[in-house]
Amino acid sequence: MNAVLIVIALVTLGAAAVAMTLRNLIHSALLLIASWAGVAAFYLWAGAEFVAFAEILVYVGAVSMVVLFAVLLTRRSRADLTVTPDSAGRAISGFIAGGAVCGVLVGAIVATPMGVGSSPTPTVTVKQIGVQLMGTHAASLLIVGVLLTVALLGAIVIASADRTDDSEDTP
Amino acid sequence: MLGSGLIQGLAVTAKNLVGSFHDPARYTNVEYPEVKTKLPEAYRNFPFLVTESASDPMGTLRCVACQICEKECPPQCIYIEKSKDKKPDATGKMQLFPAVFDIDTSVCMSCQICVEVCPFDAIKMDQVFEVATTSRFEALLLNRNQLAKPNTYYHSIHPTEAAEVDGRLAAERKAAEEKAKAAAAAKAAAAAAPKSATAAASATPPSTTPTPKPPAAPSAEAPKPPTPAA
Amino acid sequence: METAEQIRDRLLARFPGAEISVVTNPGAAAQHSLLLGHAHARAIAEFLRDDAPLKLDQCSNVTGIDWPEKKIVETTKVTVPDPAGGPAKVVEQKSERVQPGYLEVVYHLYSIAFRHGPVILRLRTGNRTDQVTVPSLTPVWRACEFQEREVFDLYGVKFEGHPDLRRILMWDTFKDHPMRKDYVEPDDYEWEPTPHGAVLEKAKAHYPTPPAAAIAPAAAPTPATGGAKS
Amino acid sequence: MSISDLSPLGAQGGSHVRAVHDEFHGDLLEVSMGPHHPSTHGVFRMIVTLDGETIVKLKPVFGYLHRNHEKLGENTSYLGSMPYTDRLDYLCSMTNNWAYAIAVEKLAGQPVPERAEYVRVILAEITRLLNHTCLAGFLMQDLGCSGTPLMYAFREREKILDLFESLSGSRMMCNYQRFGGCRVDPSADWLEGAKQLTDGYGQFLDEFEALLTGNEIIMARTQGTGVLSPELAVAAGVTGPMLRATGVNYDLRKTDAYGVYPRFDFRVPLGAHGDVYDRYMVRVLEMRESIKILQQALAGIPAGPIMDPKAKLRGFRPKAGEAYGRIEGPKGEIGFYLVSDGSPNPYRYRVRAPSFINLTILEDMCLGQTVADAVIILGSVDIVLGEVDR
Amino acid sequence: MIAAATTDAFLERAPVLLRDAVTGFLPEPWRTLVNALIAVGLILGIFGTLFAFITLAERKILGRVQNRPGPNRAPIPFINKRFFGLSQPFADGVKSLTKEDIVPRDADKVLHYLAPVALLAFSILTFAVIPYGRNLVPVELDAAVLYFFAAGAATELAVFMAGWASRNKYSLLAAMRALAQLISYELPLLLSWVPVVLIAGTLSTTAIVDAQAGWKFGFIPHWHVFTPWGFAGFVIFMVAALAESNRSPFDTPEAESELIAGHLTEYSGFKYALFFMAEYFGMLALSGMAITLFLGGWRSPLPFLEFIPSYLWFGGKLLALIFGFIWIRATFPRLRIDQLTRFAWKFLVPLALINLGNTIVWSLMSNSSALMQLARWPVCAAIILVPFVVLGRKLSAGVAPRIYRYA
Amino acid sequence: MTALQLCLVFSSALFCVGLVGALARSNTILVLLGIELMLNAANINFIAFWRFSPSPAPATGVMFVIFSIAVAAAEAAVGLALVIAVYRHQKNIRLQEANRLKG
Repeated sequence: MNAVLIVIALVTLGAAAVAMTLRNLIHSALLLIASWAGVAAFYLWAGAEFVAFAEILVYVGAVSMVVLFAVLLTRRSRADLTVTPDSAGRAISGFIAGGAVCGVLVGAIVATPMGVGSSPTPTVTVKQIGVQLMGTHAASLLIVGVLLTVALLGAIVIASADRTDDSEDTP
Repeated sequence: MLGSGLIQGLAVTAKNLVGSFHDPARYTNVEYPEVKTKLPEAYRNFPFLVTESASDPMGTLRCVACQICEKECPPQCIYIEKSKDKKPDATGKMQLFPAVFDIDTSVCMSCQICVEVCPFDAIKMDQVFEVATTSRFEALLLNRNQLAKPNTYYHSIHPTEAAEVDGRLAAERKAAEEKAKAAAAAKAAAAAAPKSATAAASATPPSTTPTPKPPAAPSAEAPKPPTPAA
Repeated sequence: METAEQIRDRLLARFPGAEISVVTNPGAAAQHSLLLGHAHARAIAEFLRDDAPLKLDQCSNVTGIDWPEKKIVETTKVTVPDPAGGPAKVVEQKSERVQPGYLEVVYHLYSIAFRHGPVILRLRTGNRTDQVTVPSLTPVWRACEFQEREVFDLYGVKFEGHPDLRRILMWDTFKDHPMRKDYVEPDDYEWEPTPHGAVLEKAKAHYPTPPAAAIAPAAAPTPATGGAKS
Repeated sequence: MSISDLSPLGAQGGSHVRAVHDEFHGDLLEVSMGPHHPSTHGVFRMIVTLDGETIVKLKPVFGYLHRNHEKLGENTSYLGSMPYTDRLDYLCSMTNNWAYAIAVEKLAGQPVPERAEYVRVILAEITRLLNHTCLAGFLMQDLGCSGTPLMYAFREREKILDLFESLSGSRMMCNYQRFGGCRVDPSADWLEGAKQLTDGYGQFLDEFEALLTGNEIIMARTQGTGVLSPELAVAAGVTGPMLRATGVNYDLRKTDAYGVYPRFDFRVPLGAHGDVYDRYMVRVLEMRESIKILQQALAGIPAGPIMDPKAKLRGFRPKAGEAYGRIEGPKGEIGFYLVSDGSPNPYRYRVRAPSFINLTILEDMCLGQTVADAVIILGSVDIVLGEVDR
Repeated sequence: MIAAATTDAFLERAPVLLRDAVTGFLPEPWRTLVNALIAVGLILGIFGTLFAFITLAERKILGRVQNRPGPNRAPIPFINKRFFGLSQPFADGVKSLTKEDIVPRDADKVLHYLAPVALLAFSILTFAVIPYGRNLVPVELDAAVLYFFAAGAATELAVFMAGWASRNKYSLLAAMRALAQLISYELPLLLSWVPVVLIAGTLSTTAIVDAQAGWKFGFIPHWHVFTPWGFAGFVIFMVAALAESNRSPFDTPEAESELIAGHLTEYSGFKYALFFMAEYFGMLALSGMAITLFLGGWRSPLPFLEFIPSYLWFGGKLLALIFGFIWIRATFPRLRIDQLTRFAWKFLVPLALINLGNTIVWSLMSNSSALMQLARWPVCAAIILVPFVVLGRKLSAGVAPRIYRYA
Repeated sequence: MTALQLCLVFSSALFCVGLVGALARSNTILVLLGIELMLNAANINFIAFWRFSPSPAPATGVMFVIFSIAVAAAEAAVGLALVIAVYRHQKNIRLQEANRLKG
């Protein structure tokens, strides 16, 4: 059981780590998609079927597309896809900060005794999720809905803001 | 309403889908190597040289190596070398003949102009079309042995036209023979009355070589009347 | 429609000092043309396009003609006084005159508005070597754009004022102008057996060892000047 | 606004030419469409500069099929050029032949017997049917129909080619017209076959139009695409259905009244928008008019000789002079300009190829449109590379 | 479960019985594993064969529509009989296997290799949750429909990878088009089946099929397609499915006349065959899902036809839908990419949203009196038809047949 | 180490990968992706705690993740729209250069 988890974790982390260091943006984006898929696999492992599929649908299906679009739209030539190497100082400070946070978190996790609950995988049916969404979390659902709408409208406005001439929409 | 045109189009394709199984007007395909359509009589592809007899093709070529077709051929795919000597043709008359007659069929565009300009009906259009060869150069360069095909073959591919040509040639030959006969008779008459008719005898040419037509230079007029296909 | 002479007279009235002359066409078509000098050519063209009774809004055809220099042998009769004092003799004297060559651009104009035409304009270059410029009529009729490029490409006439004067049919690195009468084709033929000696000779000259090349065409050296466009 | 203002070469630049800023140059994508491209109709090449999918620049490149047809014509006899004209626009050899014959007849003052004129009209109109049907098929192929309209067009074309073959001996390279008449006299059977074809063609067109004309996708793709203004069309020498689609009433069959066309009753369809749809529709309607002409010509064809008895083939030497003869070919005005110096070969032999000149305004029509439109605009121009490159 | 399960038990249960006969003796964890492997193998085998013959059928039908015979010459090996070219797919397979695999020099080699594999893998994944017959569903998932579309969503990613990795300008354009098309059509595709979930109250495919059991008046099946909202949803689903599987008239990414072959331009040999396979698998999977959601799944249309086993019904419906795909391909030209996205955003998405509301109206009215039961038909039909006409008018504004004048 | 702890270590490692990416890279898109990774790491925590909680029945963790995914999607959309807007202004998307408030 834990072995599966470790494999999933390693694949996900590896994909994410490589993605963050690659110079080719498209490769980065595709590897990140792999790591999102790994996260979805973790959800499946944990028994959260619905969330896993939602993760794939949203991240692999939609967010990745938007990312790739952004990558392709914000380059001036083919060479632009390979990012110029970042300054060493920036990278080192980033690593120091990340490493410190990681150390603190892992230390805290290992140090904290945690009572483990149910060992059989809990199940949650779609019906339960639906009932909960419409019942206890109805207000949150509404707010998220409004948030999404506003965000999408905002995205459209931002992305098309300064094109006032006769040029075409983004393809 | 949006989509009505699309549905109309779908109906047309459905009609054709069904129709292709029973309607010969729609399904007009012929599965070529197994089934062949009948070639129309007018069909032309690549010239050949007409010979009078199948047994002795080189001896009975109608071609007299006048080289008109060589000059007129638009892509210049014909190459002729005249013979040094003369030999009798089918009617027994002494004629030049082509020592070399090559047609480069990789260049020939089957335009039929050589046939039209030939005053001797010696070159005609063939109906071959399966002429693929394995060699790009040599096999497509046909020499006179390959080009010579008998008149009977000509009759088999263009019957109407061949009959007309034969009729015309026969008439010409007959006219020439009659002319020769008349000339001979005149000669005999002149011989019979040698003294009194010297003037008359000298008026007729001493030797009458019965040519069907003078070997025309490119500038000669009187084109061959067009031959109707049917 | 007005005749060429009438148009010339009207143009001369409108553009005093312009060189305009009528070139008569002796053939059966009798399509006479107007020869224009360079100075007023574009103004005249614009006038012809916008002129109310003519309105030649369509330039149908633009083409070049190459007139290489030719020797004209003229025989003149000269009366030579007899040195001996006798009556003057008429002697035929032959004089050779070289008519300088030139390139000519011909424009066929029609009117779509009034459905008449053609009015034919001609422009001539000074010679065939260094004075090969004529004014471009592309700004007047857009139709001339590609056709003038073609004349430039094939004849080497430079059009002054053409917006995009590049080769159009030949590749950019091509040197000569193939439609000129004195154009000599390069001997970059691919060697292949052909009944035509001239071609064969050229090919042989180009390829040192033709027979081997003929057997294995792939081994033939690639032509030096021919080949695909870059 | 004058004509020169409308053209990109005029003082103000084109009506919808957008400046290509250099600092944005990296945003542009230069695509070389052709010479090996499924929809350039042969070895034609367009160097297209794209901003996203929008065309900001388009440069046509020719010459891949250039064989110096005109030089060949100057080195062959007048008769010898006739089969070469077949190969200009290999869909319309009959009209090419006719245009060449008319130019030579003008040059030599050669009369043509009446029956031959009728036969010429019949063949020219059948050629028009053939060309327009195939064009519609190819255009739809460019639009992405998986071959269906093209195959229907070819099915009908096959019937026409059979007719051509039984008359002239060849399906495409007919080499049929001669100076002063036609090579072969069509038999009564052949005329009957042509009549059957003519009578059945309307029905085929109905079905063809049911498949295409009302199709919403085709209308959406073609209406408003590749708009050509009548002023620019006239200035650029555009002829044929492309010119008439812009609304300019100019049909040489009416204006030049060559042959026996004045004897027939037919109309000239005109477009109003000058877009791809108009070009398609004008051609379809022209086919319907052609059917009318064919019915009249086949009913009224007189008996008589097919060749002028005084006409010469071999050793034909027209007097010195020049002539420009033109007819309304299916693709536009096809003209031949001949200069004779009295020798057996023309001194100058020039082909005014309609599809070459119609391409002059290709860029003007494509600017501001998308790649997908460029393909159908090119398709609607109706080019044949044998004629463009000569 | 209804009566048919017992009346025609043998044929109906034959696949399961057969499987149990083979694997029955195995101990439990192994038995499940082997069963799963058998299911995978069967799906790959059956759909692989189906793919092969659908390519042939497509070419044959296209041929017949175009009044020509289609491929008919490939002989059966060794016996040298043609059988209407029935062995054409195998000849094609051998050809694509033996063809040289060309990778452009500047291509992104890894992605170029990965793209066809990923595409095929994702499209095969979607087969897992489709109920092929009574008790014949490879994986019983609670959120099966969601799984299906999650797996399917990744296919366009592979198309993008292919287009981008080829280092070809046409391919790149195709990649951009593929992205735009996916983003546009994902939404109507997802929205079109939400009404089904709403009515059936479940995301499980088997439960959705069960919800469509029974007949009204004894002969009108309770399929969702036979309701106003269901019909509209089905049409929207199929249109979006056409776009998702890159089929004509929405085949802009591989638009042959514009982009040569789009993302496939630089692929040859077996990789090309994989793409081809994936396209057909995607088409089959989407058709299978359409059958499950709207056409009653494996259920027979009429009660007296129930003796035919359920999997045959499923197969029949599948072939009918595939025929529809081919028929449409044979008839329609391609849309332009901007028209395509406009069609999605301005027509399909609003219509799908309205259809969602329509479904709510339908379900609210179903609980009321008999009069309401009757009234909901015209009401719901009107709710979807009126926007269809209005939106269609707006979408096709300025596009109409024209009248021409003559000179 | 218990499974829960493993999950949490996994989550914190993923979080730090995202953090390092967001801090060390100068490409705006990569920074955004790093943030997305951090959000995902948080989601892993929710699911892990739900999975190993003594009473997983209420499915609150799942609810949280669903909302979180929705928010992340919105964030991605807006963020990438911003990237495109920035690109329009300065013709590249290097973070250091996006330091002017007015384009």
